[in-house]
Amino acid sequence: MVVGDVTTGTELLIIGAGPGGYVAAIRAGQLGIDTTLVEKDAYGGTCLNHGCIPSKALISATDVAHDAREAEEMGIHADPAVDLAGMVDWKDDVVDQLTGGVEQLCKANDVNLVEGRAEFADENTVRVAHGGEGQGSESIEFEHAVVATGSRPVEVPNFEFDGEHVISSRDALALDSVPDSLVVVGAGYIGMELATVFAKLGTDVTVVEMLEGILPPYEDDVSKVVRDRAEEIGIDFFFGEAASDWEESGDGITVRTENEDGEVSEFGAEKALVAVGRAPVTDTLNLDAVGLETDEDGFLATDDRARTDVESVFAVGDVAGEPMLAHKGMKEGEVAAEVVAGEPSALDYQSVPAAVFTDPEVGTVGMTEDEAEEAGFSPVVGQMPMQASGRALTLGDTGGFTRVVADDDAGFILGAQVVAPEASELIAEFGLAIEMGATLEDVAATIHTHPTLGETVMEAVENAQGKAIHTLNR
Amino acid sequence: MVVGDVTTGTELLIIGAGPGGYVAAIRAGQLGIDTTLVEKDAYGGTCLNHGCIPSKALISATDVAHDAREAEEMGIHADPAVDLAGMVDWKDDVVDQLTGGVEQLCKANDVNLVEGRAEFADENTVRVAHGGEGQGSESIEFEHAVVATGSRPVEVPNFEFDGEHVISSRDALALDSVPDSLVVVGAGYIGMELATVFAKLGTDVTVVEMLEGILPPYEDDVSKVVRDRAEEIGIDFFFGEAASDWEESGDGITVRTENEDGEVSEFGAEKALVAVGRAPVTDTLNLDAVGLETDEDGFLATDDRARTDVESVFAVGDVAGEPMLAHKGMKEGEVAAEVVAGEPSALDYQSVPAAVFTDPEVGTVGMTEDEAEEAGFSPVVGQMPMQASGRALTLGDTGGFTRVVADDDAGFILGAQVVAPEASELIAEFGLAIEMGATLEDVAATIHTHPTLGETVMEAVENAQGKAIHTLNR
Amino acid sequence: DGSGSASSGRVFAAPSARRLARELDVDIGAVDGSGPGGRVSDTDVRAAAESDDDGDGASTADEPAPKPAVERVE
Ligand SMILES: Cc1cc2nc3c(=O)[nH]c(=O)nc-3n(C[C@H](O)[C@H](O)[C@H](O)COP(=O)(O)OP(=O)(O)OC[C@H]3O[C@@H](n4cnc5c(N)ncnc54)[C@H](O)[C@@H]3O)c2cc1C
Ligand SMILES: Cc1cc2nc3c(=O)[nH]c(=O)nc-3n(C[C@H](O)[C@H](O)[C@H](O)COP(=O)(O)OP(=O)(O)OC[C@H]3O[C@@H](n4cnc5c(N)ncnc54)[C@H](O)[C@@H]3O)c2cc1C
Repeated sequence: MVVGDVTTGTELLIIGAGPGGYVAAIRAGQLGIDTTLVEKDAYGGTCLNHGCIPSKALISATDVAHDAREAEEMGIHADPAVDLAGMVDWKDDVVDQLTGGVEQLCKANDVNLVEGRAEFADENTVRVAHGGEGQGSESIEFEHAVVATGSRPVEVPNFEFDGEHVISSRDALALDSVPDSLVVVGAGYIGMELATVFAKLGTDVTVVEMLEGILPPYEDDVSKVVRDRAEEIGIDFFFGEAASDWEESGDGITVRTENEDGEVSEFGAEKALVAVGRAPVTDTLNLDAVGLETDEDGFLATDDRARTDVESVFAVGDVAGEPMLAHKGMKEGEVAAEVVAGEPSALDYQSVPAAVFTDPEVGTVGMTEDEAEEAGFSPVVGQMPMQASGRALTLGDTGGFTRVVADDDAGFILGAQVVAPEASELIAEFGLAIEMGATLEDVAATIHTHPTLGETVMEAVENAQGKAIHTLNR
Repeated sequence: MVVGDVTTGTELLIIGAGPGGYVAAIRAGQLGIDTTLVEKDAYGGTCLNHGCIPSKALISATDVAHDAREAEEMGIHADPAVDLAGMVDWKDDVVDQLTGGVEQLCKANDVNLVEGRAEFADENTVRVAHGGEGQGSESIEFEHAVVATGSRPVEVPNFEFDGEHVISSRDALALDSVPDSLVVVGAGYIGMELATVFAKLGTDVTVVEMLEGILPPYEDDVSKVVRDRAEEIGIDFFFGEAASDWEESGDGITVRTENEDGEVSEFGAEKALVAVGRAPVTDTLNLDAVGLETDEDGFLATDDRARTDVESVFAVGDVAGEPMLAHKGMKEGEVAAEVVAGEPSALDYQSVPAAVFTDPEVGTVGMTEDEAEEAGFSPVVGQMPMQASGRALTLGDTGGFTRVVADDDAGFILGAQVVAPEASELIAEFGLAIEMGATLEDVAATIHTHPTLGETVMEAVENAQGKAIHTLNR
Repeated sequence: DGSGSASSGRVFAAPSARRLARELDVDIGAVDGSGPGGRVSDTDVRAAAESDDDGDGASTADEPAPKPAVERVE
């Protein structure tokens, strides 16, 4: 479909092959849309290369060693040796399989793949600069475009990433030896997941956080379970401490923090991992040329069809705003492609689940009790402690609970908070319940396999009804 | 509530404190019914003492050691030592916590607990013989009774359990040293779960099975995944072999089997574990006295209120027929109690999920493709291989798949077969979908957290719609 | 106005019913749900579509989906 010498044309042009972009591309290909996907680095984006997948790979691998080391109570005596370089190789293999898979799936669905960095040239053209010196560039005309350029880590002033002393999550996922000690700046989900990995690998981990607790978006009783476990495995926390600067000292560094009262503390460590949030990548796209502006945080506003203020341009994934999660981006990618194909799709989901892969995991979906109240419901809450779950006991892992929030009048399930082993999986059933408009009665009536952690879903629901079997009803 | 010298009265009399009986008792207590629960051995029944819980405890503990031993690829080098006596102590602790919990929950819900063996004396009386010599007996008059006496292992002719050479699943769960070798007679779920535990503990395991494959109720492609893994961990299978007799030889035994053609084979091992099914315990209840008869297999027939042919008598759990699973019994127990309380409850569930805790796990709910066809649906099937799941890859465990069966016309989800890590948990969402009458579209529209195994549920569903993202659509 | 659309303006209906409402151009928030708590079913949506129509409702469901032209409203 060559339009001129150096200009090609495409019906749908997608910038960025992360979960938002590649899913949009595959779905568009399935729908028979002539689709071009431009990626400057690696298929799969942050998620597959430097985010979800490598972090979860290291988490599950370190858990294998940690669980064996801690299993004396179960009659297991093990002293596993971990070779981090070997673990990282394995993790890279996992990543390669998945990114290779994404590339193949795109091709199988007839997506044109273009390697290079795209920016807008005018309302219906992007210019793509190919990687490497003298590789040239090309222009691609489009009818519709999807911006899916994702996000990058936020830098703290005075803490530019140097990959050596001050590292990002991306660097942390590719270390080839275990640091003796690590200061983690930021106790959000990325900081906590990685702090846990390194503590289990034997690193002396100190977490400094500006706010007053870990995992700030979560309720106190949820984050407390994670914090207690983190402290058990040796992580030290310092709250109300803002990282102000650092200097080299000996083999490592000294990180200075300041509290509200201006008091300075110092933390010595081999490295500092800074994980204080992520910002959208929209500044390199020449958005002006297509008539778009971002909000002050750099996000693109979209409507319920994933469309920006410019009719022909969609935005999906991290650039389209919170929650900055892969599965939210995937859904937006699907919807954008379907809308371009003229289908009656919309972002009309009731909730986006979220998981934190700490020890134990946290999984949430829908509203908390407070949020339900603010939304005008009279919420009723039910809870099941893992301590009373037969399955949790057989796993030797009984921290946490499953909680459900429902509307007291009609019984509709509004939300759930789970902090437990496999919490990331357990919220799936709640997610379906919320989308279906299921009531407490519906979930309580569903037979749940014994012995499973999923039974705590049913028990929490029955607790909200005042008729749980395996826990006392309040 | 003493009626005579030795006769007491109760509104609801429940015989057997397994999952069927104790759940009936707790729910009845909650509903304000004067309830008496008679148990001859231990609270929690087979399930908590000799079944679900101890088996799952040993499975997860041996997995901790096995996973660490097999994790070289992940950069983990471990040679865990397992002290089976220590593992069994830990398992006993788990059991004690749960059985103690059941007892407390009964008391908290005002259930009268009576220890002893009950049998019917007449239409509204049971006689309870208290344990131990000269402990006497008492009579209890009831308005309603629930029979929840469970099941016992079936014995193969010539293979009486002696706890030494020929052992039952109950004995196997309480061994204090790891046998060098074991012949497992029967490749049903109990045989396969225990064969896997012992193979992982280092026992040389041979499974002999009369039929032509393992896990007979499951589809071939499901059981093949489990069989392949079992063979990888060193289990040898011999099919079409009926155990005929055994004799002592040296330190162990020789088990003889016969095939269809009358050819005899011999298998030497330290012990034989016989697990060929379970039969209801109804022969010791003097059912005549209350006017009840069992069917030829010993089961009590019940209607959709869990009621037997005698208006005042209910039967729940294993005595009430297949599937002989704890959660089926719990549901029946709930319904029986609610019906006694005059509530409009019924056994109107669409499906009973089932799980096998082999490596990997199997989880199924609702109909297979064949069953859907027989039931008059035109089924459509969708599948997602674990090999394409990012989460399965990060767990280093990519055997198996998630499959969904739906009605092609309306899209209603009819069933699911999952063979994968956490399959027992993954079927929960399908279970809710089936009970809710959810369609493929409903599940596909529900956002699933990334990266989770639960995403394979969504992908299988989208595959059935011809629009899966992460696998090719047939 | 069924209680299926609660105080929050939230609608309780399965995704398939919500999609059908978009397809049939029905404001699902205004549909009286016949399910538990006022949950809106696809049948409720179809009924609402037919009662909104001037006689040609029967064929609505078979018409191609309207091309969404939703502008950002703010
Ligand atoms: C350590 C870590 C762990 C995480 N864990 C999870 C998790 O468990 N679950 C979860 O849901 N989320 C997780 N996330 C977040 C998740 O990675 C993001 O939400 C997701 O990657 C966003 O997808 P996206 O498609 O919007 O962007 P990205 O994945 O960031 O992809 C954007 C792509 O666009 C490309 N690109 C950018 N600009 C251009 C251009 N001008 N031209 C061409 N290509 C361009 C980039 O190279 C990149 O490949 C994690 C993130 C991190 C950092
Ligand atoms: C090794 C093994 C593993 C299993 N794993 C699972 C699993 O993972 N999931 C699952 O769902 N199921 C599993 N099962 C099956 C499960 O244990 C049974 O389905 C369940 O226990 C049945 O519950 P019940 O209440 O009917 O009977 P039981 O649990 O058998 O309880 C019956 C009780 O009645 C008592 N009793 C009997 N007669 C009398 C009498 N005359 N007077 C007083 N008391 C009496 C008994 O002592 C016993 O305590 C497993 C079984 C075994 C053997």
